Amino acid sequence: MSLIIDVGMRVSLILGLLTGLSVVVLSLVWVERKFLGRIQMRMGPMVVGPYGLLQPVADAIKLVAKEDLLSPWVDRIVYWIAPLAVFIPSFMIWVTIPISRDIVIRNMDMGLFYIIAFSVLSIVGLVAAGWASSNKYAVLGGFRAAAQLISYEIPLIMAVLGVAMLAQSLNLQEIVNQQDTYVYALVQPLGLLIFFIAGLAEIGRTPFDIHPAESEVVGGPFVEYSGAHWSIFFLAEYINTFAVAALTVLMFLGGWLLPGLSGGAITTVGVLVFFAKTYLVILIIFWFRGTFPRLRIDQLMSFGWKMLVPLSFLNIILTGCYMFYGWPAWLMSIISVTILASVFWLVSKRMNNTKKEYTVHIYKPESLEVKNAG
Amino acid sequence: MAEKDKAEEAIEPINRLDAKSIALQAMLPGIVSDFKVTINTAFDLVVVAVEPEEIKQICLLLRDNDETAFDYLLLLCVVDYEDYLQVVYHIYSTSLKHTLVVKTNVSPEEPSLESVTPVWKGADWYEREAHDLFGVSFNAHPSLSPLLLYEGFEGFPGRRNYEMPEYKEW
Amino acid sequence: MVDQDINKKLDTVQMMVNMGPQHPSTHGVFRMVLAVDGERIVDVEPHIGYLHRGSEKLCEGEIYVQIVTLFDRLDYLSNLNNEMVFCRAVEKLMELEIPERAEYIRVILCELNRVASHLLFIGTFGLDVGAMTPSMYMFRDREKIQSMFEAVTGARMMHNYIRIGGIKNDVPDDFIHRMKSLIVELKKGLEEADKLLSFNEIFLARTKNIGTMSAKMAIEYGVSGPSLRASGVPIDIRKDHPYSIYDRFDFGIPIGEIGDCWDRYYVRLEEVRQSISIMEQALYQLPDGDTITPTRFLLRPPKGEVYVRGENPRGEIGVYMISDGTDKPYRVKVRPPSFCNLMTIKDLLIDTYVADAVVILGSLDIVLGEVDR
Amino acid sequence: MSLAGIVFYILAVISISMVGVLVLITTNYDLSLAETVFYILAAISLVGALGVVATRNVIYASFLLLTSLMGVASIYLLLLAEFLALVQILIYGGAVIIVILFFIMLTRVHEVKSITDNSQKPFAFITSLLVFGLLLAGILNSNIEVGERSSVPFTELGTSLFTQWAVPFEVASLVLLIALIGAIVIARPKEDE
Repeated sequence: MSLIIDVGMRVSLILGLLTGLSVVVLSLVWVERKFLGRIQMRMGPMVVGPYGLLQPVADAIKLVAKEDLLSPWVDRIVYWIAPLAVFIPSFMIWVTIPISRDIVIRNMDMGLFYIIAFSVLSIVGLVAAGWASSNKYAVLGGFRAAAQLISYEIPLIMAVLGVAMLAQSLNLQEIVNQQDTYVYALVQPLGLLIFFIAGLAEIGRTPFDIHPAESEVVGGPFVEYSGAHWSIFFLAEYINTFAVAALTVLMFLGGWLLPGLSGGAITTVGVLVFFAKTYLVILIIFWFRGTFPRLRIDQLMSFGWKMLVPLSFLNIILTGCYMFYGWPAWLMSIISVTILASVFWLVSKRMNNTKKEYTVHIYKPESLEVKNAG
Repeated sequence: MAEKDKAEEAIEPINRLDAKSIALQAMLPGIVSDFKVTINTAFDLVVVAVEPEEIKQICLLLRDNDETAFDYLLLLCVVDYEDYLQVVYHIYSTSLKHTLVVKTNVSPEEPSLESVTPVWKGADWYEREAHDLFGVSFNAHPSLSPLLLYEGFEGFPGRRNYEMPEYKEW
Repeated sequence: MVDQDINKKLDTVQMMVNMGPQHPSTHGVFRMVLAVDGERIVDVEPHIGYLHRGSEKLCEGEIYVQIVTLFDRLDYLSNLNNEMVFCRAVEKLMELEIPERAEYIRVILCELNRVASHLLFIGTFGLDVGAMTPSMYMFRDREKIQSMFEAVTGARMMHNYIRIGGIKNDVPDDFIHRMKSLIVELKKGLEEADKLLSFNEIFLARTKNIGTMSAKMAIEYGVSGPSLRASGVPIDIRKDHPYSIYDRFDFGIPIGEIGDCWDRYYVRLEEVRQSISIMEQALYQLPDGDTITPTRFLLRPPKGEVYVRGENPRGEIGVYMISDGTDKPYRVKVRPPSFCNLMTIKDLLIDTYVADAVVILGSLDIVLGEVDR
Repeated sequence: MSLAGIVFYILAVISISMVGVLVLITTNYDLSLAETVFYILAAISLVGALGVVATRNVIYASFLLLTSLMGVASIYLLLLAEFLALVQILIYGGAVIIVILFFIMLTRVHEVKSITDNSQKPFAFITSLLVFGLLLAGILNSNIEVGERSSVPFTELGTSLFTQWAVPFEVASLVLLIALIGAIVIARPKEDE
């Protein structure tokens, strides 16, 4: 009897998490559309509800109620499983992400490792979706997704490793508690940058939205999906975005901690602090989307392998030295910032065989000058 | 018949040449002396009428000669004069900035002509278009597959005697 | 035997990708069949003709006044330039004198049309590269131009405003005032686009040295307009063979050095600046007077043939018109700039990436209505 | 209202709950339940493994392989070997399967006729039987003690890996490095090409 109650409790926990994440995704959709609208000097959604607040709900209802279009050549089984294979991992990592002190479904000692292991799984779903759609664009998109996600997994793990070394733990609770005196963003700006860039590439958002690139492969793996199937992909994408932002906050920006906040208030007010920080990071992601063009796949790969991977190794070595020799924290941050600056300088120099100079000139024939003079 | 008379009169020369064209008109006979050509004018442009067999050699000559240097094909077009099809080449020199019209007549039954794609690559699609709409076949063209019309289209809709099919309104 | 078979067949597969006619980045109903090896393009087969309406043939059945509307519909982004080149062809054949004021208004509106077309190019090029904001900015500015057109011609597109012998009607009273404030806004909007896109590192990486067209290749293919000038060939009909009153204005020709996508983009951006300068000068010089030389409704130009060239936003448009003395032309043939520019796509695309294909096609700035006619 | 959409949503929720419960259930549970779960997982892994060899579609085979590997990972999880389970998911579930899929999709494998019959068939049969017998004998002869499941702390694992097993660890990484370099050497284009 107790078994049934227990399983029931856990199922309801999972369902609660699902509901909560759905609400978050709806809010994210609204925030993104409004924010992009503001960037682009327009209003964004305004019709459904006050300030278009109910627009995402209307969209969700539309998506579910939509007819499911199915091309006759698709491989039915793989086609149906693929969205789930993308969605379940992205959902499952939330089991261990805390939103405040002790507010977490299950506090795992290997939380970070768990998150990384599960997030890799969604690649299989993308490749499967691309293959099952029996569409050339989808196949191209699937390849792109696989290549991109596998490459960026390495710097991502390495950046996480730096934090784990600092905190001497893979437990997210523990990592946040360790940032009591100073947040890790100050100690490891390099790690923060690597994690953020690799995270953006992992979730495939601008400037790394190469696998669903609308103007090239018309939505990539999702090109044949519609209605409910597509909305599952959509949910997964936004949950992943939220997860990357949340992880950035937890690992580098002090999670729910705020100077001056202490005692029992941490747990309750911490939730607000956490969400505020996370949404700020998400706004940065949306801001990128509003301003950046898209990279090309080979540029993305060379950036990943030639820049981020060596940098992340360097970061780990630095962290190791810092831990071993017991350097003061400020020295570490200075070194980190120096490396960052020199890398920026190097990159801009390297990029500038695509010179930042005007190759366009104004040509004025001589005869005209004479004519105007006379 | 009445229409045909009109058409033939249509190429009656009107002379509004500018300085560059006058110079070109004076220079041309010396350059194309090896070929059977008639030099004429049409409004403000010099017109060279040539034999269809010689079109490619003349075009090559006009392109490679330093005094003419016609390296730019403006327009290749076919005009249907019922009795004959006239292929018109408007060519231009990007360095000397003068324009010339080259014309040649082919028979409407089996119009066939040497392709000028080796001379100007830009003739490619123009020739395919002419093949589509007027049925002029260009020898030695890389591929004369239909460009504007669909595969298996019957007839040559550019010609004046093409009967338009009856379309039903829907 | 078996081993051989396996060795032979385990190479990577070449995949045929059919891009278009329904694809967001082919700028209309254009279709390319790409043979790709992974992401690299091995072969291209372009297909056009999905929008073929036989405009040239239609012209043979219409009277001269009606043909202006057909020319409107060739290139739906530069209607006024199209109208102008046809009207000039008829006027040249009839040797018609155009009133000063009409010429000035024509030039102002044509340049405004060029600006609108180039703004649209910048926006959609941004979309091709993956940036969505420039298109919004550019559409905002283009919208102002469209409402200006509406005020002057009565229509946002397909104006039928430039008539044989002049223009349909005089401009509204506050035209100069409105134009001046519009020009100020356009300048501001253009600087925004320049700041947002031109020197973005990613944008540079995506467009620099991509789709390089040498001057020799451009001339061989008969490429014209900004795409030709980006390759470093300073040919502009407005300058080399000035028509209308273009010889009265002081403006430069932007030319590129390399002929890559970035040059083609920036030449257009620079051309907007030059067009704005032409408009400013024309507004300053705008005389009073008649706007149209009255002609008969059923025009009968003398027998003869005429070839007229004009500088469209997309390149050099030419009209070859043969008149047989009746009220309908015997033959009208258009030299479509996009048609020639698009011809180069095969040479440009081979050995690039799929992502580049979209950028290169976008940088050529084609309008399929004009390619297919 | 589209029925398929709603059905799909319900399906999604159910499967998520299943996986979620599986992850949550592994802590602090008595063996009786764990045993039931174990049999289910073992069945999944076995069916997946059988499917890999049974199916003719290579893509299906790779997905079934993934199922089987995930089943094994879940069993690890059940045995409180969290680290092993996660490594299994990360390496096999992510990297290996993706590489296999890449291979299959990029090459013309599906166009080559699968060779089901050749002269080595009897040998293969005998060898597989031998291996099976060996494994069976090993299992039957071994005296596995069913003790309390206990999770090894993560730090302890790390310490033992870098002290007690340092040499094997380094050898393994060396082998991997050699494989990596070898792959690059094979894959890079030849000079004369």
